[in-house]
Amino acid sequence: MEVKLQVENEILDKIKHTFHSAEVSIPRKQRVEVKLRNDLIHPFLAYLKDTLGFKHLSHISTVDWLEEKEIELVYIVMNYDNLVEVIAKIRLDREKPEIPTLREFWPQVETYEREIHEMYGVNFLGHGNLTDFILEDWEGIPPMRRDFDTVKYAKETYFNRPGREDAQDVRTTITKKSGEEIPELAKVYSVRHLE
Amino acid sequence: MISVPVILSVMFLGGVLAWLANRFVPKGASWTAAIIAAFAGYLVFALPSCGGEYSLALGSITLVWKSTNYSALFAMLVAVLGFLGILYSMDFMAGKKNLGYYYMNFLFALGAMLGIVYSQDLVSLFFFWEVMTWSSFMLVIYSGEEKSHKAGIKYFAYSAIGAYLILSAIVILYAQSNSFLLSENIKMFSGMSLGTQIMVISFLALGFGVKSAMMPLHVWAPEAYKESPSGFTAVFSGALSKMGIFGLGLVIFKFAANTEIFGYVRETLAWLGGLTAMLATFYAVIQSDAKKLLAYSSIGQLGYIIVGLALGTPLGIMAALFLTIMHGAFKAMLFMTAGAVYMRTGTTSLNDVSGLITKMPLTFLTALFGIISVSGIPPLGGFISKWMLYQALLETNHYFLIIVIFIASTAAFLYLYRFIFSFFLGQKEKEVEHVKEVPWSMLVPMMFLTLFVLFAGLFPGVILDPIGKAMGYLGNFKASWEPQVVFSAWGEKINMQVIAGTIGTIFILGALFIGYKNKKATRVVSTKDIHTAGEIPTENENLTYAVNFNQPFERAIAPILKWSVDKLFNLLGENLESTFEYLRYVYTGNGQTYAMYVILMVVILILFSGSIFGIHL
Amino acid sequence: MEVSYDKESRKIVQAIERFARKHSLWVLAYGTGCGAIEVPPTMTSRYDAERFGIRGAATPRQADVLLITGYLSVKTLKRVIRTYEQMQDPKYVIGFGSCTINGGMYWDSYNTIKLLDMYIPVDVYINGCMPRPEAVISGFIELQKVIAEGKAEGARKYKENLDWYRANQQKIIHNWNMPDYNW
Amino acid sequence: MDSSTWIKILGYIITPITAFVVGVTYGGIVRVITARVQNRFGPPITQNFWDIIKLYSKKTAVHHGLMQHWGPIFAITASVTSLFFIPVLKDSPLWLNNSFNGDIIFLLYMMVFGSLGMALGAGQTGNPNSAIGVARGLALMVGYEVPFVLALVAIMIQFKTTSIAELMAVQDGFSNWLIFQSPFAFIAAILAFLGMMHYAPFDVTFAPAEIASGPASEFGGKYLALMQTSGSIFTFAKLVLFTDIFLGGAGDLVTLIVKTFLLYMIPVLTGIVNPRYRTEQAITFFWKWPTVFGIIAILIVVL
Repeated sequence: MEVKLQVENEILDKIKHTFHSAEVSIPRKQRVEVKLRNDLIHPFLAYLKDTLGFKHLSHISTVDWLEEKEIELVYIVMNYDNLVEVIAKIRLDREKPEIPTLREFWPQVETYEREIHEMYGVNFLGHGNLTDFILEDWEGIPPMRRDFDTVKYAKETYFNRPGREDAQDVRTTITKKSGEEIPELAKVYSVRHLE
Repeated sequence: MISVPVILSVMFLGGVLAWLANRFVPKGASWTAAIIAAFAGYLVFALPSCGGEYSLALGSITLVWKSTNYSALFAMLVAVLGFLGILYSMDFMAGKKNLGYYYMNFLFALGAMLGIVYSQDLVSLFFFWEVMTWSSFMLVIYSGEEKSHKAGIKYFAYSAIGAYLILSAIVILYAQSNSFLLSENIKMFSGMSLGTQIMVISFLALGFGVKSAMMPLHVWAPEAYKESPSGFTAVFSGALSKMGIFGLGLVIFKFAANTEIFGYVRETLAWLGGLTAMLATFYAVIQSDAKKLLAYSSIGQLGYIIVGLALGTPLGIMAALFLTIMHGAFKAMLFMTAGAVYMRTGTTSLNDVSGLITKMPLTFLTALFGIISVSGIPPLGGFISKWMLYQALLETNHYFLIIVIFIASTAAFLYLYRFIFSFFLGQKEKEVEHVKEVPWSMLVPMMFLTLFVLFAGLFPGVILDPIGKAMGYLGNFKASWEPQVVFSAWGEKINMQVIAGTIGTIFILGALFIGYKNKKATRVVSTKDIHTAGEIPTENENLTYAVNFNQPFERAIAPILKWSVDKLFNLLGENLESTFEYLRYVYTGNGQTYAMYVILMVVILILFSGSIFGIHL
Repeated sequence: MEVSYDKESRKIVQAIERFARKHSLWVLAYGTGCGAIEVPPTMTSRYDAERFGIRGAATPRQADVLLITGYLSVKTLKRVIRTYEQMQDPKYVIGFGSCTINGGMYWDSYNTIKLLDMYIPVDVYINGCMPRPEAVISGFIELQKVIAEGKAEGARKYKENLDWYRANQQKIIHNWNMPDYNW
Repeated sequence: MDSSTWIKILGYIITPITAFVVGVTYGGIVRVITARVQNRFGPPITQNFWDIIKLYSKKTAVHHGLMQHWGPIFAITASVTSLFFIPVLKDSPLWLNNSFNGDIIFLLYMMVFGSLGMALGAGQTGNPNSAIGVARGLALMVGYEVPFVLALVAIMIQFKTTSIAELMAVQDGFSNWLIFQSPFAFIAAILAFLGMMHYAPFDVTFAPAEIASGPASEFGGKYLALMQTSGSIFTFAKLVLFTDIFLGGAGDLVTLIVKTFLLYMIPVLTGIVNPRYRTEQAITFFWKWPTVFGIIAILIVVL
């Protein structure tokens, strides 16, 4: 096991050696997870790209930690030589999320950052083109934040066709009408889905 | 009694008068010039077509001026276009500096052109030829900008080469015939040795070819046309370049006709003309400046005329002379249109202006008739000349030349459509909101020429009458036509009455039953309201497809253009240009210096010829 | 221009016109949602909608039928309105799939409109998620019946109730920069 | 007025109507054939009539300016005029119309008149797709005119005439058809004809999926109907012209329809099974083999 993760461990060591404050772990093969201070994300990605050969930015993802009042940005970069992915996570203040843009590293990041700005309200400093992307003329809180009530918004904003009385919960209706039990498979699915 | 010197002195004295008028009366120059040109035009038309003879003996040289049927044709063209050009200039040039200089040179150029066509001796021909070059050069450099100086120098250098070739030919002729009279030389030409004949013909053909921008001597034309003021460009392209045609006609039918090499001369010139037509058309297709586009177009059309002349059949000459008149009309129309657009928008670049049709409807109409006429679509005048040219090519078995001409003629649609599309059609941009139609003094010449090309299409016979007489001067050519019917050598006929009647009837019926009826059920929407896949174009969004308009065709002809641009013209053109850089030390662009050279050359000529004459060569 | 249809003399002309309109439906497929994938099989060899005179049109100016294949977000709705207004009278709209009827599986989405007929007049709905090509063709035949009866007057309805439609549209499209509807 | 004048007037009325009916029916047949090749059932043969009637019956139509309004009328003028100068049937005063007052060279230019009208109309719309389509169409025209004119020149030199009626006269009898007398000219001309009809692989002008049907993209309702009408008449006119020149013309309508239909199938069947050329590829295609055939045709005549 130890032998198999040799590449990952090498990367881990290098990162630890350079960024002392980073929390680094190896969740599984070909993956290194790094938690960083906000201000280190730029030097860290520069280090990965220029020194360790992580040329490819796969994605920028965002998580809204409502309870902790933080927004997490997840940068996923990849190395084509050894196919290792490094997942760098930083946490921003939820009230005023701001981070400098990455456009000078990877030009294609413009699209990701525009989307994150629109959906989560993260402000990318120096981006220059944080205009309307998918939503046009959006007012109010960004829709992907967890305190945004999408059902309420949809009911208020759009016309709704009144449905049938019994169509509110399909599964109970089926049970009520036919007297059948909910199939095991459906239960399992719903349980897994809820968790 | 009207005679040629009267007309010439009216023009030249009028030029000086216009210059003086500009000094004392504001706007005096334009009105003086217009009146002078109108008066001279009247005199030209009043002059009997075979008469007005006047001769002047200067020592051993006798100068003879006379109007012939052939010269009357060109003189009428010059007079009409000259008057229209000056009329157009009145408002076009209003407010510009040095108007006296402009009108003086304009009238001098017109006078010199008339002098050329009326000259019956070689000395006055050469003298007026040089005056024409000099005054038109002055107008090319009129704007005084760096670019115009460059264009002017180029024009002058090529013209000088041409002039010296003509001069050499004159010297050779004089050495042989001991006379400067045109008729004497023509009479004695067939008796000269073959070497002399070849030399004289090629010198004269090249010399006149420069003025008519025959390839590969066309290099000066695009820039000179572009830089000269549009009022003069109309005359430059419409009439001044025809002086080369005038000369070529003399060379082919007066000098070469009685020699053994007649056939070779005609074949060479025909192919040169054909290639000129095709390559110039290809170059016109890739231009993005309206005046340069028209300049290349002009070169190409002159190529057709040369082909027609060189065919040497009655139909060919008729086609060439008809096209000479028509080209004078429609190219003047198009240059005037380009000038009108320039006046209102400040640019002649095809990429910058669009959607002027609603702002300048009459200018658009002129341009429309112009391009229909150039492309040879019936029922306008251009079609008849094209038809006669093809019939002449067929009857003389020029199978491959006809293909070359046809490619040129078809490819002409590409640049003509681009011209009208880029300026008048397409998106109406915000920048042209303030544009107005041009004033009446510019519209009158344009509308007059529009009506003229329509008239020429409907009644070609009326214009063919003077052309037939001119052909009589060139040789014993017989062709038949009726006012509305033109016949070919194979017995084919083209009946413009039926053609125009059919087109007109169907169009009027269509307009009444469909156009007018539909008009009630239809609405005009803005040019921004177009299919853009649901997207709404903003005010400033540029949706016009104008840049690299003819790219598909450019890609197809890229191999041809690459070969000819790189190998032939750049090599020839640039090398010649660099050679002519040295000529700049001689030709300073200063009129006085140049006038001195002219006098010097005449003196040398007299001395030279005298010495040859002295030892009885 | 409004043509009065109650004249006796126009009855034959009207019958011919309706027959021609019915048998010549040029479709502009606005492929927004998953329904776009159902249109190619409808048009090609397997189901061959051209049997009924149905064929594709390249631009809204040439089209008769606007086919909304799936959900419309606020952004696409704006384009659809624009496209609909560019079409020539008479024009028909087919709502395709559950999403256009009541939002379908996007009933709670923050960015998807639920009722298409509140924004543009819809002549025929085809339900299903997604409707198969057979259902699409059946929808077209339904539209042909509506046209034959002379009830497909969507363009007139839109023109007469333009204020109401505009109010609905502007309720969700805040930045209204559309050109005026001149029909 | 004597009877010959009435026959002439009747001819002026009956010729465009026949051309319209035949042209539109051919369009319908082409759609059926295309469908059968693609393993479909296809629309009824009358489909194109319904399409045109529907387009005429559209209550509204928009245009973007004067030239778009008049462009289709230019086109229909050109197509009907061209038709009037082509002898439709041999030796029949009813169908000859004006054919003795013009010739092939006139027709070559008359055919461009309609294209120019359409191009001006398309340019007026301000739609970039239209302008792109026009630029492509004009470039393509320069391409196919070369072999076409070579073929015509070969024939004109051979028989020393440019009149269609005289060319028809020399093709008396099956073996004298020009398709047999000068086969190379026919090959060159028919290859050019492929481009002239704008079927694939030379359909780059009106490519619907690529540039939204090019010049026609802003034409709807009555304008599109006019365009289609003029297109149908023009198709018929071109077919009759080719039949007259190469297939000996026709003495009666049935022969004419058979001949034109067979001729029409050449571009149609080529079009169904071929993909699309880019413009410059199409031009270079026309300037290669068809041109060689045309030159061979001329050389055969000359030598």
